[in-house]
Amino acid sequence: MPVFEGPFALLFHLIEQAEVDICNIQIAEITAQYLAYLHELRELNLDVAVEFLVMAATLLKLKSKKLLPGMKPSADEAEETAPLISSEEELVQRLLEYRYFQTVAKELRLCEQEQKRVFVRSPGGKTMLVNPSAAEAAGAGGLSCLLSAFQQLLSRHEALPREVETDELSVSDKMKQVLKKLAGHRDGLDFRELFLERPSVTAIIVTFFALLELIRRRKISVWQDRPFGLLICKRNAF
Amino acid sequence: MDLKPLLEAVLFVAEEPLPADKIAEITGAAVRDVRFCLEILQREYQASDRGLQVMNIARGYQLATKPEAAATVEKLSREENRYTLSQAALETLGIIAWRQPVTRVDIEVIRGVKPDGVLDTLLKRRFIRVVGRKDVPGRPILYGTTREFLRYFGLKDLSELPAPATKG
Amino acid sequence: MDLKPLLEAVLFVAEEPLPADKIAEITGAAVRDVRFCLEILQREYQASDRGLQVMNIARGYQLATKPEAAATVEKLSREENRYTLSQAALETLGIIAWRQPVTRVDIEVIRGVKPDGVLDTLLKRRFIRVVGRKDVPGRPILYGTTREFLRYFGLKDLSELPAPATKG
Repeated sequence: MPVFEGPFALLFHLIEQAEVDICNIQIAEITAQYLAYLHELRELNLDVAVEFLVMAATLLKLKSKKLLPGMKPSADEAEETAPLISSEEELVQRLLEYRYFQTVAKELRLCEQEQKRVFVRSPGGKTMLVNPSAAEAAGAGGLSCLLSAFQQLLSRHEALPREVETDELSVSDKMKQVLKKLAGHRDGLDFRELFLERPSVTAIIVTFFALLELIRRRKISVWQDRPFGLLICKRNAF
Repeated sequence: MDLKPLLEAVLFVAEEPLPADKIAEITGAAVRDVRFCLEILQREYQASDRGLQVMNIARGYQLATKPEAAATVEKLSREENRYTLSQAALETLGIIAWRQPVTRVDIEVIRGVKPDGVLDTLLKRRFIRVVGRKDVPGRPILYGTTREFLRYFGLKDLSELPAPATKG
Repeated sequence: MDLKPLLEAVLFVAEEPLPADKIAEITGAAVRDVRFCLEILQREYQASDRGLQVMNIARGYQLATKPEAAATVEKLSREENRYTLSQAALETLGIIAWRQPVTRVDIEVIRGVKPDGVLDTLLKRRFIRVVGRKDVPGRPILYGTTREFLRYFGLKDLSELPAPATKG
């Protein structure tokens, strides 16, 4: 059972299978095949996306319009939704446009592949540099405020009694953990929240390096709401 | 140091394509001289005994390896480079690039699918950006492509967009 | 592509100094040929109209900008915050570099402070590594410096470490 991203992709597949030109499609035939496919999906208990159903209704309407030429399409279309297809010519037009952008996508894929064969120096590769764009996003002195916050945290920690260091996480584990934690806070999270459970010095450093690495990889942004204010970490959700 | 070697060093250090005027600003040279030297540099690197090239992409200049070195250089680079865009993302990006500025609905009309998730991905990857709002009821957001889009696909500017074979 | 341009591309992309045998492995060429071509490349880049150089550091080769370009290149990377090592980290690193292999207690005796946090930092930054355990009761961990340490400070190997004035 092939999977189609949208109704146009499915229609296209059906037209290609029937080996007819887009301009000469038989609406009754294509509608029957289209509905048969949706029926099969239902039989397999697969979800049918609403776009497919809308297209099914449109096809049925176009078919009946052909039988009853006097019928007009309904004009009450909501502002933020795509207008419905109201004639066979329009359907053909849409299919042609869809095909056009399929070829555009192919061209872009070629460009992408060609570009994948060309390598530039990776940001921060040579010396451990922080991404300038990440630093910009972090606001003036984003990294330096991260550093000073970190040092404060460490000095506060030194005032506490030492703990036995157990099951330390690696930086990459910590990165995953931080990302997971930030995922639940779309507006950002106070930097100190990441160090709540009175961690060992190693854990603080691991978390800190995890943050630096995440900034470098543009996975998160760090900024201050005002000078000497709270340090906020936010996930960039790629 | 002369301007040409200086430009070579600057391009080496830059992390993204640098426009000529930005290079002029950094080096303190005239934009015209910068362009002239960059062209010489570009030609020198074209020689077959050189492994790098001065690319002219995203309205800037960038030093990069030649495609012929890909198979070898690949072994050194991180896996991220192998990540490619999904078909849906490419189609949506194609519509935005060729028809910009476009609204969400414009894209939906062409693709037959709501583009919400894909638009988010493209925005996050900085391939597209909000360029304004359309002057119709509801004032929907208009999207356009970015320099990062040009850079990713190795295009100099929008006029370089390849024309698809059939125009439908 | 010939070996020399290939080496140029490989050095360009590499994120750290590459030893000749590693380059040979990547390119599939003989180590002897790699060394030969690298030397030619190195000499070509020495020309005054080139802004880059092939450096021979940390037992490997690395492409880098020439010192004469530093002032200009700095302007470009001004925004690119460098991590700087803290005084404590530098002191600790110094002790490890000159006295390696050393234990935690060796460092504490010299600096008068427990080096735990600093050691962790240096380990994470890959400036130091565990080189073994000392054959005394408790078998404490022994630390030594890494290639990353050499690279960071631009040293070819440990013998290039300047002799400290006082050995105390």
